[in-house]
Amino acid sequence: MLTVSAVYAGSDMLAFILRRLVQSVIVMLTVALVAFALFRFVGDPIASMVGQETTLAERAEMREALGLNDPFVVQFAKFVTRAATGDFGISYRLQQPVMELILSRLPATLELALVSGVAAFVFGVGFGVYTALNRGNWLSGTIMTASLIGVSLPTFLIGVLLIWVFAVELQWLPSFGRGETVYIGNWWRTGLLTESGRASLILPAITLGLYQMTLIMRLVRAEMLEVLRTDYIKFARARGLSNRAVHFGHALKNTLVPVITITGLQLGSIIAFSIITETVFQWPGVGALFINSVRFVDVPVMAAYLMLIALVFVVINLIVDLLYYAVDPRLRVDRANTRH
Amino acid sequence: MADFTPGNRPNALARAWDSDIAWSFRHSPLAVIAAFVSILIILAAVFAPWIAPHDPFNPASLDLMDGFTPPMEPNAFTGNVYWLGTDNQGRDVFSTILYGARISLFVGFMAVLFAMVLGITLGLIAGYRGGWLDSLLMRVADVQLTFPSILLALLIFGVARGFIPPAYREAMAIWVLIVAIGLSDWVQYARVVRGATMVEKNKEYVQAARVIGAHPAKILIRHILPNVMGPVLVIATIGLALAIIAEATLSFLGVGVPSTQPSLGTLIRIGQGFLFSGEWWILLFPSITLLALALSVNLLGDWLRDALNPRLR
Amino acid sequence: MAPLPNKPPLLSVRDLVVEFPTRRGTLRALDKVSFDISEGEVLGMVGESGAGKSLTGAAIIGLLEPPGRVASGEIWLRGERIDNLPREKMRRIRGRRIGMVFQDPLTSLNPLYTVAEQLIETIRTHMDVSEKEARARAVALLDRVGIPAAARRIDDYPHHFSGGMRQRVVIALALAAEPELVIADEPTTALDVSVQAQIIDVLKEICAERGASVMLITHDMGVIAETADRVAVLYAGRLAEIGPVRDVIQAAEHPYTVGLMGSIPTLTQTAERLTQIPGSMPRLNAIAQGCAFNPRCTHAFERCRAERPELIARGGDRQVACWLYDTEAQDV
Amino acid sequence: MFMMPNLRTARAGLMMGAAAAALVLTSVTADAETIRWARVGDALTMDPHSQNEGPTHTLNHHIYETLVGRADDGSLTQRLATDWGISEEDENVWVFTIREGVKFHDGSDMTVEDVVFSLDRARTPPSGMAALHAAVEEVTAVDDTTVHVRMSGPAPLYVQNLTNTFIMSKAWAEANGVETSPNFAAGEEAHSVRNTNGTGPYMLVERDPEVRTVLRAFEDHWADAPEVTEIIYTPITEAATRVAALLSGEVDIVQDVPVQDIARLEQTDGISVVRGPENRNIFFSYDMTSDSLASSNADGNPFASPEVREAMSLAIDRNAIQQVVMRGESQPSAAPLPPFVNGWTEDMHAFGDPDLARAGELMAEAGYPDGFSVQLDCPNDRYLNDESICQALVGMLARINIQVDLNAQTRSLHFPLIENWETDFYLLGWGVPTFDSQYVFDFLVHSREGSYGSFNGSRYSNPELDEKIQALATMTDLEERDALIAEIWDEVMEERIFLNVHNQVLAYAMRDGINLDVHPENQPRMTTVTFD
Repeated sequence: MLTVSAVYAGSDMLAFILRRLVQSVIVMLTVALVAFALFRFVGDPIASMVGQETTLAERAEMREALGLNDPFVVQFAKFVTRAATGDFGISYRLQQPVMELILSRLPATLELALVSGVAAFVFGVGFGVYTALNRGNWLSGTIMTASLIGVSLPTFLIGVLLIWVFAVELQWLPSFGRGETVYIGNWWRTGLLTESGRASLILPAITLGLYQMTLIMRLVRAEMLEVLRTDYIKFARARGLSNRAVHFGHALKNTLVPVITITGLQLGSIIAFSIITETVFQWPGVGALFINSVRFVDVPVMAAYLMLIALVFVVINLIVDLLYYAVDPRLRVDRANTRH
Repeated sequence: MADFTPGNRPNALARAWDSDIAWSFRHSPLAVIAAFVSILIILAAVFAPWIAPHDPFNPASLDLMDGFTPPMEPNAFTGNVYWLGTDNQGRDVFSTILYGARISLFVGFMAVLFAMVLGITLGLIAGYRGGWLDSLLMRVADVQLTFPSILLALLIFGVARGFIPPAYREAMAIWVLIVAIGLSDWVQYARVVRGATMVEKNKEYVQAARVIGAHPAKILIRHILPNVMGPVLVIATIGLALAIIAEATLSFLGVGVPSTQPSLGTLIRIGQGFLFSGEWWILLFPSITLLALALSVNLLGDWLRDALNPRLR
Repeated sequence: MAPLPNKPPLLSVRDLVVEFPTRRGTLRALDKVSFDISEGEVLGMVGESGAGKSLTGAAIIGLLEPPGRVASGEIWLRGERIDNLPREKMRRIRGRRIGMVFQDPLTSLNPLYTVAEQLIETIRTHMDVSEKEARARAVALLDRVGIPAAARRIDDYPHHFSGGMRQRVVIALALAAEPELVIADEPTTALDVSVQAQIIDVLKEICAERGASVMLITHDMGVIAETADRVAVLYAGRLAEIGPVRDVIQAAEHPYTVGLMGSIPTLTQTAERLTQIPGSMPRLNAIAQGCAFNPRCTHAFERCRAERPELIARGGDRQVACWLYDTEAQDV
Repeated sequence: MFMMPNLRTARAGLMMGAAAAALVLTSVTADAETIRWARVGDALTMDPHSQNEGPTHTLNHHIYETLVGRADDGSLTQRLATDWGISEEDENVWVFTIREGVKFHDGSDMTVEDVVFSLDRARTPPSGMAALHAAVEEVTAVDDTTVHVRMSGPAPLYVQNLTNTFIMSKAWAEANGVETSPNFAAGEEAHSVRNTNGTGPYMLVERDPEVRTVLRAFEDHWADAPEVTEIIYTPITEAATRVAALLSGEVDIVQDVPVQDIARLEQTDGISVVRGPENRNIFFSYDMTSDSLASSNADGNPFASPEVREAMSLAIDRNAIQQVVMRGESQPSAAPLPPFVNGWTEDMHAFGDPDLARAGELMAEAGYPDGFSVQLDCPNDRYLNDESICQALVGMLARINIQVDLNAQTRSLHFPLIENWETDFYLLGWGVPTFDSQYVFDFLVHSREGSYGSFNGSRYSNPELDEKIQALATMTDLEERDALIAEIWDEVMEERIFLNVHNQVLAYAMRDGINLDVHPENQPRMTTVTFD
């Protein structure tokens, strides 16, 4: 799509990207600020860091040494200046550099999110298109109803039930962890290349992807039904285009324009939602790291995690916007108009 | 139906009964069943104090020794029999489900309403006005989305802790929950409404309305809103179930309504701990209720969407 | 303009009945409609909104929206029956042998594809030509329908074109595979008055050039008068009158047509409603017994309320469905 | 949702599942000496002195060793010290005889210099162990096998503080820049956080915090080789997942078994459960001294009234809590200390049936015939079924018209409330690592001043009692000291500072064929595992 029109839209696009980058920095700063503000409400890190014998005076000293007594602005400024250089300090809990900790856990989360995201998208679009094209037949009715079960039970329960059935009763799939992992390069540890790694991925990916799949599917179906009623689809039929061309060439593409926005955003929420899935399946990703950090009030890890999530979202948003821009030519004009 | 006696009211009733929506409803067995189930649950929840054989929210009425009574079997210590058994605190599971559904439904409806009103308003404004206001609102949405809803709930709970005096905390917990869930959900509505508004506002009829000097608010409500109600309805139906389930998830993470006054989600969280220990009824009955409720609300939503959209009929 | 006796007409519609099953029983949207279109002929089809003009077009091209269906009757295209063809065969007729132009050029084009993509796709669906060749044809076609700088503009998206230009693109698309018959369903209604005439001209010219017949659906008698060879008047799903356009306009026979002719708009005003005839066209579920027009007809008599009039040949290729002209009965 | 396109995945899943099951099976049969050990949380660090925290010590006990050990009955055992006692010349000096022929994992010999270095390191901030060694003035090596620890005064129980203080290599620490224990504020990771060099029976092979830690038997260890040659340690946070992993055969030992699952696991073929008392008691306490309560609607402070406190003790049904909430897995007790601990008596432990009538009378006598409301603060992720215990109490107190609002939250929000005196009524569990009552008095009974009373959330303050508590620290005549402890307990019980619920009972679940006993401090040693 980005062929001829991209050339003369190029300069427009560059300005657009630049503007988004500036906005992204502001977003990141805001997230940092809000995150910092809320840490004061999560609890007292010292309580988790010391044994019961530690005296109140010693606790106060530690608080001072960690800079927890500094004014909010000072803490925030310190954090931002260090974070800008990639230094998020050291975890209160695991005493490792936060950046290293997060980088070592990130591949697990990304693999899980990506696999379940792709699965959710593929099945979601597939089922959505099928049920839209075959309205009224029993199979699409069944799919529509069954898919609702995915959004009618809490994620944690679905996870536990899957473990119960597939790990405990049937003993087909592992109940926790990532299985065997191997390194790709220096730090990317993958479970995708080993048998047990892939087996371990199945249940968490289903748990995480089920909800997203249902949402995408229903959205695709609704959008597709709308699109199928449009004049241009009627006109395409009237021109004798094959069903295949009409459904998949014309209708699907138009359906996907709004779906892309939602799906892109869903990818982000998959990463956020992985907190629950990772906890249930003891998946060693950043989500589990984060929730453990919340329990222990490991402020540096929490801060870094939030910044990471913010970054992921900003990037996803940018990509979604660019995709939108690429897919829907109407918006290109729109953008150009708003600029003047 | 013709056999309604004449007069104003019955006529209105007859017209309603005879309307397209009612007709399509009567001819969709799934919608009828879904409506029946959801109305049953909603009524049971609303009238819980009159229906429930026990008041599980009154701690003084509980006997701990009644705990873990299986359904329809006498308790080993007290000899009491409960239809659906009791939980770990000796609460009658049936009564607790009724009272719990009450809380869940309230949280769900209010949260969806909150998210919807907020999301649609901001989405319309952002899409229609465009420019810096749009940028600002969408950046706020980005920031909002960046925050996992779980964390947002923690923040709101934390802030609430700071502001609400201890004596009112328990009573306020539910409102805090509503705001937390609602706030984490509005962006979806806003994004969809904004997208549709941006496309719609360039259409001739809107331009025309603008030219003849119609008030922007009027244009938005009269022309654009109906066009976005389809996708909004999709989000809202899932949103209601989602809100009820989000409440359960928050309870899983230890934030939510107090466990002395459990919601459906809290019951499931509690019951989940007994999955391997044999007390299946503590998990099963609340889960079935939640499943039935969420499923039927969603199915109703599905049907309503199709029925409201004449082009899809 | 009369068809050669031994050669079948290009399109022949016989006793076409289109029904919509609804919860209040089956609605008959087209009731025994019969007409022919000869080769190279422009047939205008007029009537009020809801009279069944568009449905006739949709039924011919096989794109009735469910639950609408052809209940009985036959449609023949050049001696071949097409109303009962398998889906795939019917699809090959669409675009290739029967083209269609819709009312609203703004929504008829897929906004996500360039004009070139949509044209080339259509051409290559029906003709075994290379991409390059298809593109050349597409450019020529655009040029022919009057798009300036067609070679450059072909790669633009629909929204880059004005409404009139878009309708030209739609016409180009409808004619891309060189169909024998073009059904134009109110092709100018959504357009500025200033460009309506141009569009009709383009349509008429290009069809004449290629020898394609046209079924021009409109409620605008003015357009019919200028464009059509013959005209068919629909009322409540029934054919009221059909005949050469000049005859019908100058000497309408059916009381409804008479009223309709009185409503031909002048240059300064367009009229959607037939102010000359009191009342309005009945809803499909409330069609009067006998002649559908009898409740509004000033000439209605007993028989009109009891018996439905069939088309009565009036000579000179004219037919009218009105008891006033039932000569046999008068003879009795 | 499982339709056509999905079938392929499902089948692939099946195949992978079968392969995974095969994998599990082979790893079980191939190397029977490997123990896969799961518990709720991971050790926070491998540094031997940085954190004074249970799970951290538990894992480190396999890699590092202490001078003295703790037997399952709570008594002290030899470990790196073969003998210890208070010096006959100077009652302020503890004398330790250090074991000979001990090697570090890097092959170097352990010397008294390492012991001196380790004790010094442990007592120097920011070490988490410093508080336990606060009374130490100087540690010196007297000869190749003897170490003297000079105290600031007589410290008859100091040796009890040494059961979690590990000995590390001085040379290794110096070579790796970890002469002092890691500092949170330092901003970089210390070498000792993920690397070890101890004398313990196992060497650290792989350390992936919160994911997997692998230990292998140290061949040059001074003691007999353990039957378990490899340990794979996996934290699994979720209770259900942990139990599932045991049921599915993916782990061999689960240390933190949810109480409700114990009975079911015992009945499961191929799984056995061992249980034993833990050195930890669970109790409620309340603000007894403030003029009024922030969360209460009552005039004045009802908890200040002895009658109210007595009424509450008559309202609580400990047996019901044990039977229902704890599924029989606890020791109901009125004594606010575990039975292991010096000073525990049967009298303190005993309690009668609840007497609601009498409790009601007492409430009326106290001036609260219609009761009052109050908020109960409770952790929900710290002790066994902590929130359920609190919930049960809410019901029990409701019967004497005390309306309790339950505020259950995570530990990092709960404990600061006690520390900052922001709670009127709370649940707390207390372990006594020194196995002596003094530890309880120091932290929970003594007025809050200096290092005393940091968990005294009752705000109870009794100068006379404070004096007695301080005296305990330096008393060397143990009989006399025990008498004083009894005296203090009498006062504490009389005042009803604590409303004790029970002592926790620990349960470990494991595959059949594995034998492991419950450790009172919840620090199981894989060296003690035997196989059938």
